[in-house]
Amino acid sequence: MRLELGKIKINNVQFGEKTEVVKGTLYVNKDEIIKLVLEDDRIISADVELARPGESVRIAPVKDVIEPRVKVSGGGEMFPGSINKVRQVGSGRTHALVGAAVVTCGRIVGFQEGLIDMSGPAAKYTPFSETNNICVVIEPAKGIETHDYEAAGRIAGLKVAAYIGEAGRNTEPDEVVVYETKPILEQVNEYPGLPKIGYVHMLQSQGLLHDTYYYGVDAKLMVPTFMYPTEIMDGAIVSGNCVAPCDKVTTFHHLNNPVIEDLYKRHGKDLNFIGVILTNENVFLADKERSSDMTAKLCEFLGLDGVLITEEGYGNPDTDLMMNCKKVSQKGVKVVLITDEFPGRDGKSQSLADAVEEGDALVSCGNGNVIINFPPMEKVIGTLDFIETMIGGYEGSLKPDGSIEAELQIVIASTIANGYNKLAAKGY
Amino acid sequence: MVKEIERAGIPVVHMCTVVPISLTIGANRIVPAIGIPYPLGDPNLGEEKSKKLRRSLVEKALKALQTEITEQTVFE
Amino acid sequence: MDIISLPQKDIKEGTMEKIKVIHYINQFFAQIGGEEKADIEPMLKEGIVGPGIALKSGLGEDYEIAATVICGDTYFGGNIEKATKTIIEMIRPYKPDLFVAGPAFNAGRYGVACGAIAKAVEKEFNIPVITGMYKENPGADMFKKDIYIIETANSAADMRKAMPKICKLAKKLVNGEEILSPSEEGYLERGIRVNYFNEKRGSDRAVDLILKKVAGEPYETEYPMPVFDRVPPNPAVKDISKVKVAVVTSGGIVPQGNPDRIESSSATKYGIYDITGLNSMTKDKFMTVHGGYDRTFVLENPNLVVPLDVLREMEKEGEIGELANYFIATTGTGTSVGNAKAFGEQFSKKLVADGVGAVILTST
Amino acid sequence: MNYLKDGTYTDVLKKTRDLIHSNYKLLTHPMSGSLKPNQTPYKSVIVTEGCGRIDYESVILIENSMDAAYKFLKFKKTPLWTEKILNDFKTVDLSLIENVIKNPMFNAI
Repeated sequence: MRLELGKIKINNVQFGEKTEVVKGTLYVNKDEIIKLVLEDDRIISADVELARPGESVRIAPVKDVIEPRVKVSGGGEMFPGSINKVRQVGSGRTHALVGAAVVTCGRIVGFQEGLIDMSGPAAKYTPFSETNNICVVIEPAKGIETHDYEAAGRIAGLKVAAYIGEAGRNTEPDEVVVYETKPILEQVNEYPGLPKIGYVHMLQSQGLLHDTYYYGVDAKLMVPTFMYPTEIMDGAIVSGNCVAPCDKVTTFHHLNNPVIEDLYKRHGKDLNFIGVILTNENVFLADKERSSDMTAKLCEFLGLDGVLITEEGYGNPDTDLMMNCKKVSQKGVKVVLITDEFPGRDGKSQSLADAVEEGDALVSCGNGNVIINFPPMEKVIGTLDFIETMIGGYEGSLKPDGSIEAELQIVIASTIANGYNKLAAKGY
Repeated sequence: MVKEIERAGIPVVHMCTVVPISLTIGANRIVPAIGIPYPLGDPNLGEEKSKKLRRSLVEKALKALQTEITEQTVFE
Repeated sequence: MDIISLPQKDIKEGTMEKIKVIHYINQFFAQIGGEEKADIEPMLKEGIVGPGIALKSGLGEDYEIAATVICGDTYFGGNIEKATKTIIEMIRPYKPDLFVAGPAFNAGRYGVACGAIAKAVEKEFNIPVITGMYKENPGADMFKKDIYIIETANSAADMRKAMPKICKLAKKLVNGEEILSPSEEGYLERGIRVNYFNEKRGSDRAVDLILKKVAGEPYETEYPMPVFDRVPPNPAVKDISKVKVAVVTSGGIVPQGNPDRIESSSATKYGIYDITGLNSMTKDKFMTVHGGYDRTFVLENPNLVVPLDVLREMEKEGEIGELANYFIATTGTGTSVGNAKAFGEQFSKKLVADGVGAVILTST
Repeated sequence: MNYLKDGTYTDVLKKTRDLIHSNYKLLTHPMSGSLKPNQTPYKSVIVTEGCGRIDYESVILIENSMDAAYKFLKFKKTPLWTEKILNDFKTVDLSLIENVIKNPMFNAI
């Protein structure tokens, strides 16, 4: 499977008559976006606001972040099974508006989500302080059930991202990157001297606000399966998870999965990137046994020499992470784990809720319990009403002047456990 | 704790209910106990039988102490 | 006996502006004596004693070693609470700015004493404290999370190298300077997870790591899992009918009233309890404080955890040589038994000294 | 079905532990959900009776979970949430456990 990803660099976003890209500036038509969102009668009102890097803006509470993309050729449309027909994606050509992001905000439930600062000392913890953000603020219809509203918010974000992505269809990309993974026998033979490396991608799948979708399939209902790495770049995986802000894998992060990107960078040079095994993080222990058995079986079947494993979340997923680590290692396949840490406020407790001896090579994505200070911002997109009930916030977090003191875990994707960021923790 | 006793040169037998934990913490001679709320005996059997059971477990432990081993061994 | 020797003159006089240091050492380094003098009670001497010379020269002109506290290792180990209290009161009048203990190198009880007294001084006076020891000293594991412990070699021959490192870090602590990582400063990792920005993102580092691991090259994890180290098994007991057997338990069995106030989970201490003349663990004399399970059965019959009744029978029948006249108890859930390294080391010394030839360790 | 009306998150874990110690086996992870133990006041765990012996994996899981729960609660207690937020927490807890009960495999095990 071969995908050409055309990267159109966006360095500014403005409202305009027409949604288009002109010399690196993305113009968006506010009314059309609102109209699109309100097509869903589960949403009663919507607004669009813009936030650019360096501005004194705070966005909260954030549900999802999505990079606008468009499928130019190769079959299928973006986000198959979610907003478009189920059809195989990952081949042909896709254009991405790199540097732009759709941010859905508005409250889903009373405690979730997190925030983005576009400037100031907390901005460096989230990748979305560096993107030009089109923030879609939504309001649910009265009496609507939480499940329905979560779905409505998820779909709204994807639709807006696909709509804006269309602006890139006929724009000449600044850069075209080609990613290719061949069927296994060909792929193995292409670089016979290089170690065969795979990626085990654990999808959050515990229930409401803890879900992920693969071609529209709820990940908790699937068994581990093989995925060509390029499928994910066309939106085969969509996030329906908005519980723990810091280690949330947004849809943006699925489209731009860093493990896949970095394995491709060394593909054919230092390693032979064979592909991705998707698995889940269910609450039912029998599911965990089955999924980890199958993950290990697939690693063995593919003849891998080594795998990287990433997780999403803390606690329950740590058990899946360790089961995968142990069982894959027992197949003779070398394992490296990527995860974030929750060692308590003093940083002295165990970082993970589970541990196995085989977990002897781990990359840290930082300590989410560290307390940080957020100075007041001139503008707030969304509302700060829920700061103290957000994960990482606490009573007294929000000061009268609008400044905030909270744990790092309140910041969207600050300790994302797939290695997207440079933040790490070490022992002192 | 079990390792420190071993390290001090005293043969030690670990009588415990959760064998995998005992293996993890590095006990060498392990005798599985009955249950967490009653490791050495079973009160449900009545006092006499429970004590008999305890005696057989302790005998097993003493036997373990007198058995040469080269690696972690569970004496079932 | 008044063991608190108050300073003879106004301690301010002559020490104006200098940063006041208290140094703690044991009887050996104070050149009072070796093991035979290890039971001496705490005493305070004004000024420098023994390794204090190296400490003084390392700290420089701005510092003054106001007093040296000396205590025997055995005394400290056997009277931790009392010794700590006494020493705290001894040094209080000096209003110290810095407390240095040891270094203890590989001396186990000395290491534990250095750690315990440094931790207590920090808590009481809120001043920087520091010590030094060999990484396998049991005091290291016990206290490295609480205080800065400079890593030393395993013998006092390392004093010349160890003391400058202690002084360098001590000065940074006094001046409130940023403390760098363990490898940069030479202290034992305290297990505190601190954030920083790496040059490379996590996924990139993970690719480096897997390539090293697959190639069989050395690699280093960024987060070490809890240690699972191993000790080889001891040779079997030749004839148990000639051997003294002792019972140790993590099941939290203590005399009624829990005299040592052993905690109900992940205890930080242990108790040694006499069973001379007893034929059974009766419920009127013993109880369990373990918070980790349903205690109903064991409260009714503590023999379920400490099998005294059958062991006494077997002693009488000659099946075992002798039963030790005490058992040792602490509290731990399965996993935290593994962490009880420090006091395991302490009581194992006693077991050896008392001629115990085999141990039955019971856990729930 | 055991409902600890005035119980806390840790009470549920303790009760679960006691059941495991009397030979029950965990069917769902005690820390299901990404909500930390000091955030949600609601917790459902499914256990099953009778494998006739202690289930080791359940013991280890519950111990690790209790350690982790105490770690979080040591630093910050669960806030006293408003009715609205309590409802949201209930919904999420229900959703986590509902998905298990709906699973066709669930009744087979």
